[in-house]
Amino acid sequence: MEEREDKPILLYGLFDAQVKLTSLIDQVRREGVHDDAIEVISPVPLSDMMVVKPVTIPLYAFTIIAGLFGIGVGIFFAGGTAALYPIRTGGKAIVAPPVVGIISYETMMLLAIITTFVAMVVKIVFLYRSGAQHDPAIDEGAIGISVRLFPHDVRRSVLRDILRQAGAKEIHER
Amino acid sequence: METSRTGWDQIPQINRDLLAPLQATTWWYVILVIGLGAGVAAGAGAWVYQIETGIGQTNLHKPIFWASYIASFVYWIGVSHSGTFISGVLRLSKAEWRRPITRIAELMTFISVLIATLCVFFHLGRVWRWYYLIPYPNQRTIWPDFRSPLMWDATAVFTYATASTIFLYLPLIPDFALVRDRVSDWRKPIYSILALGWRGSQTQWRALKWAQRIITPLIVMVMVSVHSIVGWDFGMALVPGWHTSIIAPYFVVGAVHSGLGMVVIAMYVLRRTYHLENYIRLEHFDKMGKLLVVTTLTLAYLYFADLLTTWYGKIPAENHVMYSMLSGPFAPAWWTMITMVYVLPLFTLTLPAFRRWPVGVMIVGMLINIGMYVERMLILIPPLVHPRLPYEWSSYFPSWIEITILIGALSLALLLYVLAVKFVPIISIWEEKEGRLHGGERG
Amino acid sequence: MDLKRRDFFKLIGVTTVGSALPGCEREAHNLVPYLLPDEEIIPGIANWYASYCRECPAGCGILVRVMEGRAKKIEGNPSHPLNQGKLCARGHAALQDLYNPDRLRGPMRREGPRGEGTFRPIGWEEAFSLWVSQLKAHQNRTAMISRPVRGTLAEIFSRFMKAQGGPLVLYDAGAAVNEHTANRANFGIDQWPHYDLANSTFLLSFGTPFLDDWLSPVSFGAAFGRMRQGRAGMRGRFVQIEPRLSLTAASADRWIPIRPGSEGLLALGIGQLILAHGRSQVEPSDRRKFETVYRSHPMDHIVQQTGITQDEIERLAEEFATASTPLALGGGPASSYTNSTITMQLINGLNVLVGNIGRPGGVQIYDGVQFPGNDATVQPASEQTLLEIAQAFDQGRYSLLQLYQANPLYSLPPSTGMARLFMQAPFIVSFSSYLDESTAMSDLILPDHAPLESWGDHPQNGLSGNLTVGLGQPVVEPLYDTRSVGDLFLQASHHLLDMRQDHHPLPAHPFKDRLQANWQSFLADQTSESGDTFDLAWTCRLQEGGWWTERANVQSKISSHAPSDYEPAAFAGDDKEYPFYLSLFPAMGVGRGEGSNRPWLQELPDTLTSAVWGSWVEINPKTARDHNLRSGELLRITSPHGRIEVPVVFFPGIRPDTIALPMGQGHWAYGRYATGRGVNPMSILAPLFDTRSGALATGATRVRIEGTGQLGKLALLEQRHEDKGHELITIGRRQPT
Amino acid sequence: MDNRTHKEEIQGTAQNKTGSPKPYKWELVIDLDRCTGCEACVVACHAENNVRISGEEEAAQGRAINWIRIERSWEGEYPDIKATFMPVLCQHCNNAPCEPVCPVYASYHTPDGLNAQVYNRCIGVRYCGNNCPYVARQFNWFDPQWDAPLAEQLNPDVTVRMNGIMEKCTFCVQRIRKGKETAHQEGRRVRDGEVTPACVQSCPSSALVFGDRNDPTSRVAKMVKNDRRFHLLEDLGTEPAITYLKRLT
Amino acid sequence: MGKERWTALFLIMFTATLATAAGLLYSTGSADLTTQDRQPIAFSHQVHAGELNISCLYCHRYASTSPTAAVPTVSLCMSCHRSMNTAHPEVQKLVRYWQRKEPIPWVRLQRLPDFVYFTHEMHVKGRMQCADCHGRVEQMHGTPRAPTYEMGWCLTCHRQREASDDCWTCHK
Repeated sequence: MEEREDKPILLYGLFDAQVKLTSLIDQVRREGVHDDAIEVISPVPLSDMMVVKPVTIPLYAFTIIAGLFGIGVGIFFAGGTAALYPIRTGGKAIVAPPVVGIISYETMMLLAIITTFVAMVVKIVFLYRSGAQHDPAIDEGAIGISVRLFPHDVRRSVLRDILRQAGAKEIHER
Repeated sequence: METSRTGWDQIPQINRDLLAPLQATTWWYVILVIGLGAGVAAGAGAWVYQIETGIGQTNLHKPIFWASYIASFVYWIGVSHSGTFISGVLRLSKAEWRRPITRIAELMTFISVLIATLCVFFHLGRVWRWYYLIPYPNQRTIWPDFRSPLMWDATAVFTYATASTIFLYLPLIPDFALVRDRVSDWRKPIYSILALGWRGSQTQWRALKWAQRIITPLIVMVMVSVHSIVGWDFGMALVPGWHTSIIAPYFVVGAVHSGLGMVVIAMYVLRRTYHLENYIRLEHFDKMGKLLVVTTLTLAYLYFADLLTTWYGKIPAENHVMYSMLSGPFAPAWWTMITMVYVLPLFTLTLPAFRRWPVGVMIVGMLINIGMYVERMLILIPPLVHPRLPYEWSSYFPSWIEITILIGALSLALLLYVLAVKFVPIISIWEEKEGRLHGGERG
Repeated sequence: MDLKRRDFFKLIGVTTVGSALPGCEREAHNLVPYLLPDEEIIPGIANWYASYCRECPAGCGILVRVMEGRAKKIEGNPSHPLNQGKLCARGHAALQDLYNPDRLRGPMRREGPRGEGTFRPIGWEEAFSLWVSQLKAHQNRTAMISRPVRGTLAEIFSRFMKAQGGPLVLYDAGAAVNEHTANRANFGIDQWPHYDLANSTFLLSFGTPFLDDWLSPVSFGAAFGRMRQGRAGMRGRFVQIEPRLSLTAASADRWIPIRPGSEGLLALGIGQLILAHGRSQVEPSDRRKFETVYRSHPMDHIVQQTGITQDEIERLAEEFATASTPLALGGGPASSYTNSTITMQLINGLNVLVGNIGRPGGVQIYDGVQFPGNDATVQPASEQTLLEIAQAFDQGRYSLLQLYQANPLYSLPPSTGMARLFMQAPFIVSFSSYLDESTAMSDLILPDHAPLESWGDHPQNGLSGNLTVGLGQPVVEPLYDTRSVGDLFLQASHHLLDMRQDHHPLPAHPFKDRLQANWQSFLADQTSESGDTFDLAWTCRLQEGGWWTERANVQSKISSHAPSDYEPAAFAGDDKEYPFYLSLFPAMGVGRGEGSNRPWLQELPDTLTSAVWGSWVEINPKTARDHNLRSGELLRITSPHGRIEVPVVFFPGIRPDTIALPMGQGHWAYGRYATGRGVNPMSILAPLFDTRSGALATGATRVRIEGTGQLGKLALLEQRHEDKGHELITIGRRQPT
Repeated sequence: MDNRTHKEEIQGTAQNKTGSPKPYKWELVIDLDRCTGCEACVVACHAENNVRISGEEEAAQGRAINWIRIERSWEGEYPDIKATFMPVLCQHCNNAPCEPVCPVYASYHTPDGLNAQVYNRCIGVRYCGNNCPYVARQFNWFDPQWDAPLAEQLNPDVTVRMNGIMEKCTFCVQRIRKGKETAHQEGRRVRDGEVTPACVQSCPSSALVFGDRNDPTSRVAKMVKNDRRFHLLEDLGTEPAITYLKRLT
Repeated sequence: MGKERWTALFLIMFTATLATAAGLLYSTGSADLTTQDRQPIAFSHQVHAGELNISCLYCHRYASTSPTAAVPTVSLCMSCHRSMNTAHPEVQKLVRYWQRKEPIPWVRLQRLPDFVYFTHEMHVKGRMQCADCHGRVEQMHGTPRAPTYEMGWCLTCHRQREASDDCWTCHK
């Protein structure tokens, strides 16, 4: 396959479950590869995730903002619409605080949950480009490690060796 | 600092076991689907007939304006609490044993919310005008009245339905990816869309975990609010027997009660059908049994508090309602309900041996559900047939149209579940793995 | 431009009938303009026409709301003294007479054997000539049975029948014949007096259903309201004496369940005590006559017969005699036995004894209005008279029977053999608007207009404190190809002129002209109208819906005769074999069957039982328990003359030895709403009549009962099964402000 | 013309130059000592308001529609037994329990103090029916039927209710509307007794009296002060617009 | 690449569907505009109200006194057309109706559902012009419905003029 200068390639190694992840990652780091270029792929969320520096994901921020917005929506529904066309029913106040409370509680939850979900989806869909490799073998109980480099990178062969020494069952690039 | 990864060799075995249902289709499965389909068709036919000719096809009459449809709505909403309770609350409390049954419960939640909503539509007098309930800008410049508990209900149920769908979907993503890589036929594209290009990279895992951690407490809060509001539909009314403040917590607990019962049934059936003895183990029935004892006691406590208040207060209107159940025309139904919902569960599930007998637990689950359905009917009918003006007292029993429609709804619920079993792994595969591999030191 | 307005009313009808339902916008897609501008009609604006109600003989004044040629609503005429703007259920339902789907659309002739009820529509020419030929053929052998008519129509009928040579019988099952006969005997009057309820302080009513259907329930209702709450600080007391707690009794302060048939004795006892205590107001000359009657039976006999304790009777006598303005009324059940006329006389006697004849709050008698067709010749007849007619047909003395809106075949018990008349009469002509039982037996049907489509007048003296003559005008164009019976008779008499040398002939003008002429001569005599030209006066009368006096002049001196001797009531059936009394009452709205083809009246719940659309039997819960009957169970009721099965209703307000049934159902003809619904209790009655007036004694048949075990078909609006919850209705009181 | 007068021009009801600034408050007084249970009101109501004819089967199911009904209750035991009547219709409560529970504003309170039902807005959730302690609300279980030509009688001022709709007594709002229009054109307030619902208009014993509570001279305003007065289920605090008068014996 | 295009397409269609649905929902319940102006006689308001400049109330004479404005009676039409413009084929149609003594089955265009109470009287007396609701008919050849007579439309005007916006003012 022809390689273009600008397009990074993935150096990918497939290991069995017993691979010493931490030491392996450290070796790779020592070669000066930045954490962002390293990705570990596993069938389950690994208990030792901290092997690669965690990219902080501020999902709760979305949640909180959406929640606040939801409260606004609730206030509009329960209070605003009633005030738009004031109609008296059962001697109750046109804008009844308890009702506003209940409705905005629900709308808050609704928007909070939806937004969190959407945010998560966006991440899942677009963040695997940080270097993950799609490999069905993983789900059979293997662990994959992929390193992102540029084709002309001199460390290419070095890293291959590191992976091989770590006991990679197979190694390939794309 | 290196954690040794034990038990990874089980992974292929787990995959094989839990993906089996999606691959093999037996002849009785087809028959079951056809049978349920027929049930659904019958119900649909009856509903169309009711819409064409008029809501009078039911046995409703003045002053019983609500009956079987609303009772079923309440009941299904109740069942839907299973999922959120088990996977939600147990997730929060990091109860490891939940892992094999969360999916079963969440699926149930998702489906029964749909059915519940359907029941409301059965009930509407002019169902073709249902969109008056939607708050949207329209040329009439008039909005729905949010002061009505029914609007609280609409909002809450919509929220709950959306949330529980999401809640079902979240842990499905990795499993969808798993399936995607193992099917080659027409299903592949569907799975690959649903899998959202899941690779299993740490970033993705982290995102998923995050989302779950945030959403789980939220959905538990929604769950509580939803059934409280369903309870308030009654509590807000002046009808003697409904107008009580305890009704909200009572409904919530009742919901969980019937929900758990339903989950037990599903657990047993799936276990038997797909030989999941290694996954849904006796300890699960044991744990569920214990939970059921807890809900039984709580429910009994609340119900007693309610009856006690009525009995001591001696307010005539409410007394007539209560005694019509204790000794009046509704006594048979009431005592059946008491036996099925309170007595039997207590006397069986408190025995450790019994809890480890799946069939028994399953049967108790069934009794509880039948009992709870009767209980929903008893919450509606006796108060409605005893209005404050005795001249208007009456009686009620559902008509064949009502019964057919409701059976149709039930078959639809089962059908959807049966189909779902073919489509999603009925046990959350990755969570199961996670549980086994890390010996559950992390939730 | 003689364009039948109804033609394009029909067209409009097309546009308005498919009445739009909200949600499904089914609506008129064409709008059709009037061809001619009709000054009376402005689209969308209601016209009100004054008329009088012809649903019962009382003749209340009504206003009819008409929009675009359709009668929409009937309301009481506020200026009419009888009903003062009020109207009863039956009055309202007159609209469903006008728009009844089962009304006859035009003249018809019988086809096939009589009684099969198959008819062929024919043209008016054929129908009319056929009728006239029959009249000619049966000259002097014609009899006519009609509902009680008054005024011009009555005049025409009576003169026509005089000329034709045959009796005119005005028959109405509800016409209180006994009361009438008694009044004639006591006061020598042929009209109703004015019973001044409003101003009486103590009303002693022997079963009089004046709030159900007696004479004029509306005017009595209004009077009752005033008697109870109309006078500041004065609330008249009211005691009702009858075996069954009727709707009227429900409004009473006290209900006394007396043994059926002994009402007269009670009156006698009370009179006896009044005389004994020297409280009677009659002159010494008359007193002897009274004493002979009222002392004829010893008190213990009375107590034993009536089943009422002596001190109860004494209390009643005390209250009655000491009240400032007492009033005694008799009717209903008290007037349904073989001795009822006598009972009524004894009750009238009570009024005489306390001297409240001609007094406010008492019985007031007026000089009658001098109006054509308002004389003694048009008084309602008894069932016995009908049977005499029937006999005459048997003997071949009569051969042509004319029916006008009377239905004797239904309202007389089969045991009287009334059916024979309809089987044997060579030719029967009916002018009714419905195919009721009697009309179904006729050979020729010449349907009359509905009352709301036709002219009429209604002189009425008594009942209210004024003399009234109601005037009715057509408020809508005739819907169908019917003809005013008045026109027909005038026309016919014209055709028959040749053979009527001996009588002054009736002119062949249309009925309306005849009526107008009568009014012209009538108004000419009235001082109130003097000075006005007739046209002006006529227009005013039309607008007001009739003529009436401010206040009638009460006959001060009335020769009131003492009642004749007492006789006990006779019953059919031996009391061992038939242990129960049978008490029949006209059903709410449906009445004695006239109203049973009006959906509104069928669906009008009987206030006491809440029953609709059917028949039931009222039975004391205790009796029911003794016979272990369930509520709603079919009860087999057997009399010496037949058997019926009716669903049971537990009725705490009835003597344990009496059962009560509503009349008015069990039609076998009379349209879709009436036919085959419920049972007609007449079918088990014995042919017993009042010994003096010849009125059918509906209460004189004894019965036995047995449960059948299966449930009957009965719709009750009150669906409560448990007998609980009475304490729920509490009357809260706030401090007077 | 300035807005104020124009407002009056069109509204013409309450803010009327001649009348008091108060809006109307329609109320009904029922004198139980006068009521004879003759049910003239029931038929009058059917005739005025196009109330459907339910028929025997419907009635047997408890579906007969009566906007006004006469409730009979027995007191005592034979022979000392009394039957008492209570005409029950929509009480047009000031704090109507049926109003706020309607999700679509089909049931609401008019400025005139009427408890209104907007038929075309109703979707038939029937919550209002449950929540009416007086069981005054009636439901159309099927489409109404009138055998031709009975439909000719239908009142054009009142719409016909289709199946699936809640209906009830309106105090004959169509008459009130007409009355207010006439009054407005003559620039005055509606006179006492000028507007009467069909039931009131027909009642032979004048047990029913209707009028504007806010007009101190009206009969109603006077009668509600009567010391025989009470409200139905008064302790519920629904503040009915119907006052009953009964002499306690 | 292709994948993105599909996504885009999907998004577009999705939004389109949403928009349509919203639009339909918004307008539900508004009076229908379907009825075509197919009258038995090609009557032209333009001629009568426009060129001849006859006042609306001359033909629709009850508008100021009754809830319904009413179409003129055939005799009213004839009162002019007995003599005027009798040669015109459409007028001859009218004459034929008159001779057959048949009312003219005009197709109804200005239609409100049965559950709406509307009275011309109050609006005309409320100093509104016919054109305010019916449009400038003197410029219309046939008589299309000027506005849709939907609830929002009525309410807007009522609010502008501070008329009552109580439901029972217009709903019966």
